[in-house]
Amino acid sequence: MRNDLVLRVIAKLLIPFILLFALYVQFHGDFGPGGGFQAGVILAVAVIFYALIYGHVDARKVVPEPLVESMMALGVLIYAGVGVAGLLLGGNYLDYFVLDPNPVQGQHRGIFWVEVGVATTVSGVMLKVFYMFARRGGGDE
Amino acid sequence: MTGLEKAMALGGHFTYFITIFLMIAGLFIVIARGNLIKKLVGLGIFQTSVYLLYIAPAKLVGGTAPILSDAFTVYSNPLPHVLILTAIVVGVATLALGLALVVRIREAYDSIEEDEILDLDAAAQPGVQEP
Amino acid sequence: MSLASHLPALQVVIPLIAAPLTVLLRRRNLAFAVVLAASWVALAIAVLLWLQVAEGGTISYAIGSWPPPWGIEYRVDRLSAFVLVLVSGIAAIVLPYSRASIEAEVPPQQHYLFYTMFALCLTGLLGITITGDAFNIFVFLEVSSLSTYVLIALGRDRRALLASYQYLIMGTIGATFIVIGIGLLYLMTGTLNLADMGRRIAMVQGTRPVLAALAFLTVGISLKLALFPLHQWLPNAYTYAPSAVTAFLAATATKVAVYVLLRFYYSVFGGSQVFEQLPMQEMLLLLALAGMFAASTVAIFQTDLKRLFAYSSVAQIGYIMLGLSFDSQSGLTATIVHLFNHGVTKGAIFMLLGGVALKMGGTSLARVQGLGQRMPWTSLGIVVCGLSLIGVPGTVGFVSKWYLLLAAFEKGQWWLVFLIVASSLLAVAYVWRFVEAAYLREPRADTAGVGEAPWSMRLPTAVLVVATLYFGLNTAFTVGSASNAAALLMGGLG
Amino acid sequence: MVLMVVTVWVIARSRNLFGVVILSGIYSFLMATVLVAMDAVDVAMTEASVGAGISTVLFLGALYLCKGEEARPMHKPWLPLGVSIAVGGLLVYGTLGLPEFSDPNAPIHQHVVPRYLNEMKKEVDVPNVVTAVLASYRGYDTLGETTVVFTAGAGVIALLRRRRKNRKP
Repeated sequence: MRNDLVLRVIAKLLIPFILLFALYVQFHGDFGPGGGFQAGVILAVAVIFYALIYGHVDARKVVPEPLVESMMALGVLIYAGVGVAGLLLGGNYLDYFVLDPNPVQGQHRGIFWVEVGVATTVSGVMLKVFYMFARRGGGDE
Repeated sequence: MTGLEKAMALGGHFTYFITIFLMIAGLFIVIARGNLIKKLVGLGIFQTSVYLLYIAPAKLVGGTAPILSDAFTVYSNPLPHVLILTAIVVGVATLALGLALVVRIREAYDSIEEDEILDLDAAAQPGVQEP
Repeated sequence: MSLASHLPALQVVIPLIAAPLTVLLRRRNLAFAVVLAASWVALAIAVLLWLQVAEGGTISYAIGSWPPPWGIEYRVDRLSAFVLVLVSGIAAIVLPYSRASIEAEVPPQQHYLFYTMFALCLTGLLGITITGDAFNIFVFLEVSSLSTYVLIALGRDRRALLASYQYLIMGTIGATFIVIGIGLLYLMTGTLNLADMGRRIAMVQGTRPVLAALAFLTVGISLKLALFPLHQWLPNAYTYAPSAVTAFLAATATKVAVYVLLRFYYSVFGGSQVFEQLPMQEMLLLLALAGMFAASTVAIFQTDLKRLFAYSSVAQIGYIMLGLSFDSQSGLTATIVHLFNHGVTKGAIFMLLGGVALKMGGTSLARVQGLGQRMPWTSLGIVVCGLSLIGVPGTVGFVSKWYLLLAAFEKGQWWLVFLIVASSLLAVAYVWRFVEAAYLREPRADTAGVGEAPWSMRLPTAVLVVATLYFGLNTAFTVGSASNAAALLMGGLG
Repeated sequence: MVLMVVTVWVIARSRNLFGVVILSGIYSFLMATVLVAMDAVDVAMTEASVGAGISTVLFLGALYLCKGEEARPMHKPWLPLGVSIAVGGLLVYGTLGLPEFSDPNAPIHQHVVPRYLNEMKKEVDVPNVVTAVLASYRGYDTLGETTVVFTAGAGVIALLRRRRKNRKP
């Protein structure tokens, strides 16, 4: 399957769009359906797609495993960090009002970073889980 | 109002009964089947049926999805949606972990049938225990 | 806003932040240091919270500054503060112990992940205890459950995998039942905040969905706390998990589940309501007694010590539920005291057994023959804890049994007094099995030259064993807290 | 919804695990459709991507590592059937007392939620109420949820990382 030229070309064309779509879902979540979790899943799917076409060994060169593992942890830290920022700025834990002089703006900022955290962890975990399963299969799928 | 909405409104508790059927089926698969993967499929169905239990009552006929806009005044209840989003995520996390366990079990026992594995353990008593 | 006012949030957030840090650091020594620091800080916070609550009463903390019931509330009252101290205390003691123990039982690459999971499990348990929001309980329940499954599966024996899988299935069914129960309650009251729910439920008390919710929650939580007929996952899980994990879980996980049950019964449904509308009292009483006798009897016939004491745990949960079934202040006091006391005793026993497994190469009764000569201190420790399980005066077990008996006297149920004493005799029987093997048999040749476990394991264990005796003699902290908490619950206050 | 019932029925009967997994993917899609009809667009989107996407990939991955046929059950499943039906019966009992479908006076529409719908515009000002509740009002739940995902990820690493020394068979 990996040597099929058509598939490779189509994948090359599609993957940027999937990535773009993920970003759209991420940042448009305030207005329409979507948000960090869905975006994270789509992001992971883009890479999984790549891995299915080019083999997960190649995929691991593009998105190396230590990076993925750090992403898992970083996402949670970003989220928890937003909460701590609220504490440091004099509010309660996860208080977004204090993140900006304008409380509503603070809410926006808080939600933005929180969603980034969720997307980071989710895509990291999904990818990592996929890699783990693929690797267990031994060699290439 | 779509046809489905009408059907649901007519049925009154109809959605609940569908939910309950799905739940019974899911739970049955989990308890009755010995195959470890099949059990997880059943567990998924069991959990999914609960989503309906939350989401169905949140619907208001004539309401729209809870995305504020000037064009609408009636919205369906967003809170259950939030809860179920969380529940779905938790569900898939459990599934990933369960499957990882199944893979490991398969490597250790060369089987994913619960009965076979229990037999293997019974046969291997007490020798394996002490390294 | 001073730091002190944010303690409720920090209680959970500090171990929560420690977990991803360990994954970033990846070095097991660093991971160990981070989680150790987090668990000690958590203990300090728990003690401070306990002091705050003892002085100023219930603390409510609005996360995100959203007032409840719109936002999620953290609520620390006398009961939750007490359980927080237990959970974080056990964590702070087991963690230093785990280092040497998992060295022998878990493959080295997995070590930092062990600490990650430990931190997450602690986060989950603390989160369940402190939260005042029904759905938040479920979320943190899953944090602790998922990490528990992994911790169990890290055990060396391949049966650990199956034990973990079975626990995963049972645990998830239990959690889903809890979600159904919470869902029904939410549909009837329109709120998720426990205190608010407790107030609004009065309007719909006795309706069918509320009763069904009660049933679903009871069954779901009973699965988690391994109440007698739903305990099947427990013996395997405890037997094959790494020793440090068994010690931590035995002392905390089921106890937190009991706490959740108490919370729902008394803070939401309003105590006596639970017992008036359904034959709950009879049911719990029956199950508790069945558990006490059946599990103790099964324990007598086990050939492996870890398994033996795992069944003993199921029996002890019977005592805890027995206290609950009285639905009286002294009954509840007994339940809450035993929660703590049994946690301490069982934690100590499984830590001691971890040392035995490390040195003697196993915990089967055949292996530990002559333990009294090979590891005299460890052996003595197990005997002391065994006495506590029986309920000999001077140990914590006696204190719990005493209050349980008082509660039975109060109700005038003499036959129960008799049954409690009789079930203690069964405990004598299974503890005797150990004594016989350890002191009356000659040691096996292949265990020659075996000595005590390393200091890093012995010291934390000793702390718990001493606690078993100390709290047996000085009951000011335990009984005081427990009776206050029971009074609070019976008062119907959240 | 009737289609869902049929799908589940076939899943329960079928012994070919591959078919079961594909069917459960279809089931998720059906579920997502129903959810859209109930205005839960966010949930539907998640269910579609998770249930039909990620879960199926995971199942297939696991199946690839295991064998695809289920053994014939050894004993008659009367006890599980009884338990499941008892649970279902309890739920029927419970749901019969619930407010009617789409009743605007039901407690869930009267309590707590009005603030999300009416005040949110000046408090948070994000058009998608689900996002607002998810990330702000009940942001702590979402932190917990992220932690759950993280737990699962780290757990899978712990379980599936290759060891140098293989565990005893």
